[in-house]
Amino acid sequence: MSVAAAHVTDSRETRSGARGDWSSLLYVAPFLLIYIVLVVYPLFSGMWLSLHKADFFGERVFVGLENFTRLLADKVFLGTLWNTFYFIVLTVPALAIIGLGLALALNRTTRAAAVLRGVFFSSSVLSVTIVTLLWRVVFIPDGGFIATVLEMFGKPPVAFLSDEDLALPAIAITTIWWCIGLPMMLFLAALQQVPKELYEAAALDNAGRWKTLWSVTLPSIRRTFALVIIIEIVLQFQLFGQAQLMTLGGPNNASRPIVLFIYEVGFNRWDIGYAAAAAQILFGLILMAALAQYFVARRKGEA
Amino acid sequence: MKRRAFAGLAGAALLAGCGVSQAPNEIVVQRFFGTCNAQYGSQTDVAAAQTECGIITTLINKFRAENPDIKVTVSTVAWPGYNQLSAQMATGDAPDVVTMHESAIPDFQSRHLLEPMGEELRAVGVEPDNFTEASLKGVTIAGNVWGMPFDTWAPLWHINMNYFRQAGLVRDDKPILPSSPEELIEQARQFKKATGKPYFVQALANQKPAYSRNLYTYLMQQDADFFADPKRIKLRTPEARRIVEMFRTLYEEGLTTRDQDYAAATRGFMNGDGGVYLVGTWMIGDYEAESRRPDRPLSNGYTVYPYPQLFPEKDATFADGHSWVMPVKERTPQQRQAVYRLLKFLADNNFQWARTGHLPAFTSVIESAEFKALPYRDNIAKIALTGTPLPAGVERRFAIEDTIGEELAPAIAGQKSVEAALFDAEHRVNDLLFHVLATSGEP
Amino acid sequence: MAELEIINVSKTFGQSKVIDNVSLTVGAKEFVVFLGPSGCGKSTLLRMIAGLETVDEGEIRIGGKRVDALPPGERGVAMVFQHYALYPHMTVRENMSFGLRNVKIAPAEIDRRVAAAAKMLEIEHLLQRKPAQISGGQRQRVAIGRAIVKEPHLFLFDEPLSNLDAALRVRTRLEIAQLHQRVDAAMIFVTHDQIEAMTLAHRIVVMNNQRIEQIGTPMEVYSRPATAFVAGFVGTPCMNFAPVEITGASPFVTLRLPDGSMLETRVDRKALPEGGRFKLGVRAESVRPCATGEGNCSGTVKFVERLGDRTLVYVLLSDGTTIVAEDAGMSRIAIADAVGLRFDSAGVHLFDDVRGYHAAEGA
Amino acid sequence: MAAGSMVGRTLSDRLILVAVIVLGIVMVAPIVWALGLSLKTNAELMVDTSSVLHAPYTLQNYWDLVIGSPVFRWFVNSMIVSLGMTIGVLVLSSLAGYGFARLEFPGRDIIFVLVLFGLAVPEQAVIIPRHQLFSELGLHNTYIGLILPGLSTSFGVFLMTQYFRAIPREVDEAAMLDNATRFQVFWRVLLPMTLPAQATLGIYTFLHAWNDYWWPLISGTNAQMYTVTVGIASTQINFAESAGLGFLMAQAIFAALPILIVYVFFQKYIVRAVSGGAT
Repeated sequence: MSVAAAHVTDSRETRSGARGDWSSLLYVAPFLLIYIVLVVYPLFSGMWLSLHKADFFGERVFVGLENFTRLLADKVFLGTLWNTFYFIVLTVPALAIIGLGLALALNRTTRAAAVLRGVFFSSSVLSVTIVTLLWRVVFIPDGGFIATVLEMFGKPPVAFLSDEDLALPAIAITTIWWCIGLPMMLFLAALQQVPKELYEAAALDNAGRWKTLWSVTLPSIRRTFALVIIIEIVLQFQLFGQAQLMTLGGPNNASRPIVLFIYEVGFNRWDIGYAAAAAQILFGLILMAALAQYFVARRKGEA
Repeated sequence: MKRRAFAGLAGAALLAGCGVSQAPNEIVVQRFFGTCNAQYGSQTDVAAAQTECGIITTLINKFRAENPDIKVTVSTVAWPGYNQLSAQMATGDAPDVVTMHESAIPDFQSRHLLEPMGEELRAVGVEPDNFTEASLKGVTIAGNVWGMPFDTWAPLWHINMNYFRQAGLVRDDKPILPSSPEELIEQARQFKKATGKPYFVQALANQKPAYSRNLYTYLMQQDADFFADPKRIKLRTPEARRIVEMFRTLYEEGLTTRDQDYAAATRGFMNGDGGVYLVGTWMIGDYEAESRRPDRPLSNGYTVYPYPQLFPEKDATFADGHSWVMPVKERTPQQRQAVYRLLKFLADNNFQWARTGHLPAFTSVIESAEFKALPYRDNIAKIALTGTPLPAGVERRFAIEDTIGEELAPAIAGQKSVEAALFDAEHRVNDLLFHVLATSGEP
Repeated sequence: MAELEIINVSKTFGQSKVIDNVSLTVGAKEFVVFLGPSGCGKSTLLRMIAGLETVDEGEIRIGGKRVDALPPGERGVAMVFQHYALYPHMTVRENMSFGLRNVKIAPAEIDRRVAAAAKMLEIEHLLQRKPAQISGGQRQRVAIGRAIVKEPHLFLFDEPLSNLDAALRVRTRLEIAQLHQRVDAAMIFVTHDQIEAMTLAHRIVVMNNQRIEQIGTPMEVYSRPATAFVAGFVGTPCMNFAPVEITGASPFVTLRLPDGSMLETRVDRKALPEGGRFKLGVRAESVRPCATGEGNCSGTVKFVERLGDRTLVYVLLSDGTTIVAEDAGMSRIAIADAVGLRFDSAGVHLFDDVRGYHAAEGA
Repeated sequence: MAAGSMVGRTLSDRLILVAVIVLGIVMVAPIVWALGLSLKTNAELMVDTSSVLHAPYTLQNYWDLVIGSPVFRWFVNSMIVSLGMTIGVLVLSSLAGYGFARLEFPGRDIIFVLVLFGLAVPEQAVIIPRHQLFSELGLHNTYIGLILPGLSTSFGVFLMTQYFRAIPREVDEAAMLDNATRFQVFWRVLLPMTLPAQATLGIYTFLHAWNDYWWPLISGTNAQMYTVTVGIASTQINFAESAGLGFLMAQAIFAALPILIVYVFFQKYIVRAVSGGAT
């Protein structure tokens, strides 16, 4: 698609050191090929599909925007939008802040710190099947871990997973527990990059611990902070397994994220046109979030 | 890095060729019921095996041993495995024979994804006339048999007789069971007063189907034709309201355990959390074993019954069954024959499977002395007659069960009005069914 | 023989011209400094020589061979970058030998050259270290070493001293001068620091606004600035400027300073274009404080800057013009003193007030 | 904090340590619980899971695992898929990141923005068409089929492009003056400088692949192709994880252990690589 265009570059650039020629495209071509085949094509195919009443096994009827009007009137779907958003608010800041806190506390060379780093990373390698199984054992009011602790203090058990107000926070806690390793590691790495001279300078200036943190450490790891936020938003937008395995989206739709909705509609109900339409809305939302993030980041970058 | 990339590429090239192809005498059996190779991986002594997993594993091992000319590949899937199966069918990579709930058959059958099996079953000596009534209903659509039934299962009342005795609810060594909603609540109160325990143990957390099955059973007992039109459910009825309100009262008064999930309830009943556990046939074996252990809440005090008839109109229990179906697929004559040999073998060993607690799918087995000799089977054998699935034309039953359960749960827990819950459930189910693409009749 | 010839070279980025018809010749073993404020095009010109920027018009020849279409590596030049541009993952030795290995020079020869360069730069003990493990000054040496080992005929330096602290800058400056003595090559050095330019260059190329303002030896540039820009850019303190009126008849002109005082010069009236407007340029060293009434004009001392060997006196004339004069190191002049100013007519320059070119000087 | 090490141990230092240790205990409790469960017989757990707290313990579940569990096979599959995906993502993202950051080709900036749009495409939006496409290409139940979708993510390209852009152009120019070809500039000079980004991206991709559930579930449907996640899900008996709980946990521990060990032993190098402080 860009061969002709590449030729233009060629004439301009051969004189320069950049030596641009058609081979420039070779660097991006492998990824672009996979991207087009596995993302762009399916995306448009999915958009087309969303305009159909379609069955998992092939039959399709064009219905225009009906799926979308149906979605906007679907209480369950609207609930999932809110749930997804709420979940991100619950998890992403917590992951970033706890991850940073742990990194700050464990950024030392002692043996204890090394062991603790391993501890905080260990949950990341468990598969979602196991994580949810463990946390159900923790949350279940009947002989569960938390209930047992509460009982020791003479308090009644709390039914986290079957309480509308607590189900999603419970999933959020599970998720934070599960995912804390990556942000912590990214922050640890960023902290190692902060030049020692900065701390020495701060120490000479008699800056206190908090002052140092605020005016030396945090500004130095700004970029990592942004990276962690982006990674986590993208990841947590796609909450699926934890909700499916811990609460099935209940009670009363209180913990069903949009991805679980898509999954259920597509694979349990085989209403793939409807599922595709919901997926397009999810795409639109993430896109808006990403663009907003991009513009905010750019403005800050320019300042 | 260079070396790494190269190794990656070489590896990738190797792996691409690593697709799985099937030998002409190989059949792929796909099933749920879990994996237990550690205990039963090499066992062929079916009679010694316990649990669903153990029995099905040893059954297939035995079949392998007896039929060395057939290569049986077992593929275990996460329960219930239909998403995976749909994906496989969509890719034309279906297994040869699969476990399927009878309630799921209409979905696949209506899309022409299953083979009719009646004639060939008959040809190998598995006579559909020998299916129990519940089983026959479960696998028959439009006069054709679309699967070989393996069992009938239904939710049951598993009863802690020790508590019942304590509550004065035992007569002639049999539990006194209610015969109306009012009586049920009365007895539950009496039970709680005497034992301090809730009457019911229920898995109400994370468990959508249980709610729906309770509703189905008691609607059927009232003879309410809630699926008169298989494309429309009717739930805004006094019958439905009566049932939900009954469960809501039980919940409100603490006459049931509240926040247990399936695992907790299963354990809870064993540990004496309450009097009656509403769960399926598959737990009979475990609880029966438990009742023979000394000094346990269930010691010498366990029995099991079908759902008691709370309404005079009809004796009915919602039931479903496991069956074996054959996805539409090109098979060598050898493979086809192998599948039916396996099905015949499974049918012949239906008694062994019935030891799990499920009811046999064959009249001859249910009437056999060896089945009757199994504990409690007398109590529940009538389910083979009274067990009722949803009407044959109803599709997407798993999704419907989930939707109803999702709406009933908050109604029973008092977070939503009964009226609103039934309205939403009805609306959502009908919306779901309305959007199921009409399929074009018979293949 | 000319090592480098730049012939009528121009370059544009989008709408704006960044190099405007520049021509320049650099001789073999010559040390030329491009001097100018930032944005004047000096770095762009250097990068065009290196091959890092394209040439839109004109020619560049190195050693007689036209190179403006060749990739950077084939031009036989070596460059030292402002931020050194060392390869952080390679050791010092690897940094220095990377370019040589790329052109398949025999390993023994590479070792010899690296050893020689390391010895010359006194970085032998650093060869196994990585750039992150050595100091800024050491990195600078490595960057120079990386250029030396290529044994080029033309070295290009792009503001290489700007990242060093003052003391190190002076030392390195000297070392670069010594290096030039030792290697058989021409050097082009880009800077905005006129002291670097004055101390290092055989010839200085002063650039402003994408063009060359003047090419000359340091003393030529200092004492005969071709334009008011050059005069103002070179030398500390900055040359005094004041608009003047030409009065007086031939043969020599008399200037009326803004405060009305008169200054006789030995500028030939005929040497000046008719009807032009001019400004006076005079360096502080050509203006001496004296008693009031004795000099050409007088004013009040606003500020005194004592430099030890001399003293700079900032004098405010009655019209508000400030003139900086130079007095002896032990000057007793104090702020608010009234002083007279005596101009050394040999040091007086006249510049075209509009276009800035040098019109005449007093000598 | 690094500052802490200079000032020496203060009271607040110790308080922080205590807080972290408490948090660490909270963190590790469920894992210890899982370990405990894996050391109990299934029958015992069926009655009461709190029996974990006391003896007897047994290695039976692990022994069962060795003799009769396909968990080894799943582990190998997961390894192949995760490593394949990680290597693939690193290679593709590095090439594309370099291309977008450094090379001139027409439409480059627009194409880059279009690739960034991919960050917003959730897997769910494309999974059904993708599944159909893979059916037509016959890629289901192959390692390639499990790996490929992971290679299409824009995140790596985004990360690498940003990283390449942050490297001063002077370095490229110095290399060009050193007679390096463009590929050499990429391969020998710039790529090694991106090691921190490579490490970050590699770990992220590996964990993501290791924990992926949905795609392997519907693409690797053959039991021979199960990954750990799908495999463990498949062993659960009829919505009853109550039976076989101990064995399930043993499988989970077994599957997680190798990666955990790798992390614990190499964490110094991993963190150093991610931070760019490589020696």
